[in-house]
Amino acid sequence: MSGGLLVDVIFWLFAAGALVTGYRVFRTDSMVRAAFYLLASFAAVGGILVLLGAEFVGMVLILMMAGEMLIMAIVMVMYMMNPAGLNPMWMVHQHRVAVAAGVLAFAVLAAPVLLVDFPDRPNPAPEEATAQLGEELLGDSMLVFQTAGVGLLSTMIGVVVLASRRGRYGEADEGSSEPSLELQDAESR
Amino acid sequence: MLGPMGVTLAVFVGSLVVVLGLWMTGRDPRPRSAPESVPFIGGRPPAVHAWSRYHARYHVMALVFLAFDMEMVYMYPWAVVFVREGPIAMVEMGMFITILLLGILYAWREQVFEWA
Amino acid sequence: MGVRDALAHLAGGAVAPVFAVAGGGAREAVAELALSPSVELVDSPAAASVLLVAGFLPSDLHTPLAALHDAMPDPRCTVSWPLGSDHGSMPLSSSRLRIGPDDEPVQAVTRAYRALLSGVVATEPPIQPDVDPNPWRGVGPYGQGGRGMTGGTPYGRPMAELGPDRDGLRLDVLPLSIGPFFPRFPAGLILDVVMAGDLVIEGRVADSPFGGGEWRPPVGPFVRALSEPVPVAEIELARARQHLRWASDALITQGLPAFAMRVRRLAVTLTPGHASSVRALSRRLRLLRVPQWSGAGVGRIAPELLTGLALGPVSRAAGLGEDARAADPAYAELGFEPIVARDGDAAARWDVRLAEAAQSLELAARARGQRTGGVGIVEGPRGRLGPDDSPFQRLQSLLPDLLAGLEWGDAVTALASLDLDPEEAGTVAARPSRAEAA
Amino acid sequence: MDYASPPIALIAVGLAMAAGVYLIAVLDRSIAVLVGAGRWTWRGAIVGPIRSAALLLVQRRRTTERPDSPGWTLAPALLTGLAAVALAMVPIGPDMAAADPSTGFVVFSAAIVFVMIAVFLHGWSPNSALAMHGAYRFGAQALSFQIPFLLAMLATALPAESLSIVDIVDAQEPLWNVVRQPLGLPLYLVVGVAVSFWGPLNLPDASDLAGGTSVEDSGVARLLWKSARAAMLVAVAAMGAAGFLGGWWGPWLPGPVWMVIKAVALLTLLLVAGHLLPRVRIQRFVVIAWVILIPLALVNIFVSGALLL
Repeated sequence: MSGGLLVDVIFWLFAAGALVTGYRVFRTDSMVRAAFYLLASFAAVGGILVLLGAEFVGMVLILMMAGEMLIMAIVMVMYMMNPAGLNPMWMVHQHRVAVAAGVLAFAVLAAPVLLVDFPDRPNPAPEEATAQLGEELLGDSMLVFQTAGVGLLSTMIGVVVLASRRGRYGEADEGSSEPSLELQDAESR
Repeated sequence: MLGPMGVTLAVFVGSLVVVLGLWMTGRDPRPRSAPESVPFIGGRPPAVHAWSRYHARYHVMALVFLAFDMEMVYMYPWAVVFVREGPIAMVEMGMFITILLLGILYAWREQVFEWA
Repeated sequence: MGVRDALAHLAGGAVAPVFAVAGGGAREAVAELALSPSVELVDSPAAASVLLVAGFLPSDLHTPLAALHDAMPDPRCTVSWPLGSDHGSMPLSSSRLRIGPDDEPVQAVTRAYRALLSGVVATEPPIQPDVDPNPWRGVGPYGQGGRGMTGGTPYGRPMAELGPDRDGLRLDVLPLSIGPFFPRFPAGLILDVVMAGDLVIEGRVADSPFGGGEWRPPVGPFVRALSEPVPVAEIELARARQHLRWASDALITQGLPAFAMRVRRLAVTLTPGHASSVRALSRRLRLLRVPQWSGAGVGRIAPELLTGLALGPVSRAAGLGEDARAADPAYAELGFEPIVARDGDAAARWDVRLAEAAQSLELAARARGQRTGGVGIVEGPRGRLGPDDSPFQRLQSLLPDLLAGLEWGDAVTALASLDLDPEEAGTVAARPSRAEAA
Repeated sequence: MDYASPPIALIAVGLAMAAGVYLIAVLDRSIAVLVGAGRWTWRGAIVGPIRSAALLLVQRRRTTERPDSPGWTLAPALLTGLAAVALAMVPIGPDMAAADPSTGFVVFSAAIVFVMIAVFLHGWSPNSALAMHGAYRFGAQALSFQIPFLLAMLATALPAESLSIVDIVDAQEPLWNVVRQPLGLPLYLVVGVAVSFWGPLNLPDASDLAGGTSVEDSGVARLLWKSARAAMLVAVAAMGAAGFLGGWWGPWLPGPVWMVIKAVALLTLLLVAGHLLPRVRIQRFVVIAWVILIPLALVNIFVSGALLL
């Protein structure tokens, strides 16, 4: 991708956008906002992938993330105590340890990027990236492609078995009782 | 100078900014009183906030969608090289698609697509 | 500001967005307003500039009416259209824009709208006092009115509560009282539902506010037939017109406002000779899948629940041949046969009502002066009208188990297919006693 | 040079969207008058939309007790942006396209898939029960139509051997896709109506929810939401014309004129269907989309693929 300065500016905008929206995900009380901040963060990463020349992968990342983040928003609103953040939420456990771990992980990941001098041999941008991906799928990694299909099938069946209550053999939780939350019940049994 | 993707980004950001500018024209001096901002469900005030743990009746279908959506990632490159690769591409994608359609058939029989 | 005035002047000529409240006796007159190209009946007060208050409104609907008026954006004005009932005690009766008995309604509404936009009439301030319904500021750690995760009344309203559900998830249950002026229901119909997601867990229609006896609806041919013989031609024409009016409202509920206008125009200019065009209309609706797509299998009521309730088209759609006209010798001469369907769902009710409209027109065409028996029992368009109760009250008892388990769209379709009319409670309670029947 | 410079592209797409939205407003009112057996008046159909827009610009924007105001502001802007990106992908002539990246089809698909985020945000933000029902209903509708829509469009990429829209239209020079893949266009139109939630598949803003996600909108918010919806319908109709009706190919007339004629033809077809077909139940649509539309779209892909071998 030619363009020099403008490309750098856009890259830094995307990178800063990804970081800020990623940070906002954990600082906002509303679950829907958190999900859509995460979506903005993934879209920024998709933008960076497009800048790297992997147009297809970047756009497919953005495409896939839309559906998944909407489902995440719906499921988070369903299961979190404070769905819309009307009451301020404090969901942090041992946050000092967490902050230290976060900084440490960032340092470990960022160090090689800065210290190692990468060879400066930019190979030409692939003119038919998608076509090469297609040939790869149908050629050497055909096995990966088919096992991915079987993996997706098992995911679908597993999801239906776990999440759906009604089914061919009647209610899924027939004969099972919901575990009681109180501790003393457990000891008395 | 930035290529077609740059123009697409410019069009997206440009129209976003234009519409946000138009939205800002709707500013008004007078603050709204409490009765003027009651949500409308037919005239009576709502008893509770609408924001609640909304029971999306299609949550199992949504999860099946997550798995099935990955199939699109493989379909794009396949469609590009389909004519070049010839029948081998047809057979291979046929297997892949049949496997996934089995998942839909199973989900249909388990009434996943009806309201939970 | 020049731009704003120019826009206001330009907007003066636009189609007037009106949110119409069709009170007692005004339902047909208000619906016919929409036929004019310069008035548009909108779905929510947020889209309206003119609030049209027509007909009689019982006293306990005045507070929701004030809330409706305040929910409209500036510039807003209210036009009251008494249609014979005095609007004295109404909160909005102070507004100067009133449609008299001899004014042409469409002109009056568009004149009010144009005056509003040109600044001649000032936009009306909110009626209700500017006080928070539940005072909440300052409560809770950040003064947002709540305590803990989901406690208290954050920002003035409590949060919904958890509830068990048929698919094993304990999630929030939303109690909604879909108010007296929901655009898809007749004015005054209050639907109290408890919803989990968009599924109705419990639904109940509150008693009709028109039943207080403080109002007596205009006496139509059906109420007159309760006490005196009425020409069959007149009563059948009224029945056909009523069925077409219902079809027009139901089409708006199905998302076809333009087609509804065509049916409404036919209803306004209805003559006994239109039987064939009503049959053609019914065929075209069936061809466009109007009854089947939204009504097939929705709102099914079992025949055994309906026996003895004599709910007219609703009973006949479920397979019960009950029709008070069958016992009337005048109809026997004209070879009257009640039209019966089988499924008892919303689609069957569509077919029965449209078929009955066509049949009534044919009866009206064939009638040569026969008169109804006047025996105190009359087959109204919505079922047997008797001295003691109205179809609305008899139907109310069926609604809870009809609505339970329906998705919201199906619940609205089912209620629309039952043709509920809260004003009937006013008809029966205020039936003229024998002495003043003339 | 397969892209215009950003300012020209933005202006071109903006003008095309504005013209499309105005055309939809005029066509919709005219068809409503035709179907409703009313009297078509010059003032009503041609000048009416401009006057109604002026009213909405004068009207004050309403808010609710505790909305998510940034979300409420973002929703129409996001939907207009997505419609602009989708429209930018559609080539007017052989070398006249606002932007034609080599993966133009994937960019168009991403714009279409993001519509569910804009509509859910628009329904969730006012914190009003009817609007939220509309938002969740569109969640089910969007998750159901995404796969059939992408598969229905994917069949057009097979003969072109590329994901660039210009190549897709070029490949239709001998034979239009509507002839070569008969199942493609009807499938695309059914799901295109679902994508732009118009007419029979207008479930989020349905009349049984008293306007659904836009029940609390007034003033400039209502104007921007209605024009964003219309802009998305323009984009869907334009891409349908490019992908299935041979884009700029056509005898006698120059390319762009053919493109406009075909897009307006599809637009009129969608608008007439909007006024004749009743609303579909959401539960029926989910089942139909998964169990009938996806297999049909796959059959369409494999049959048209087999014919190419």
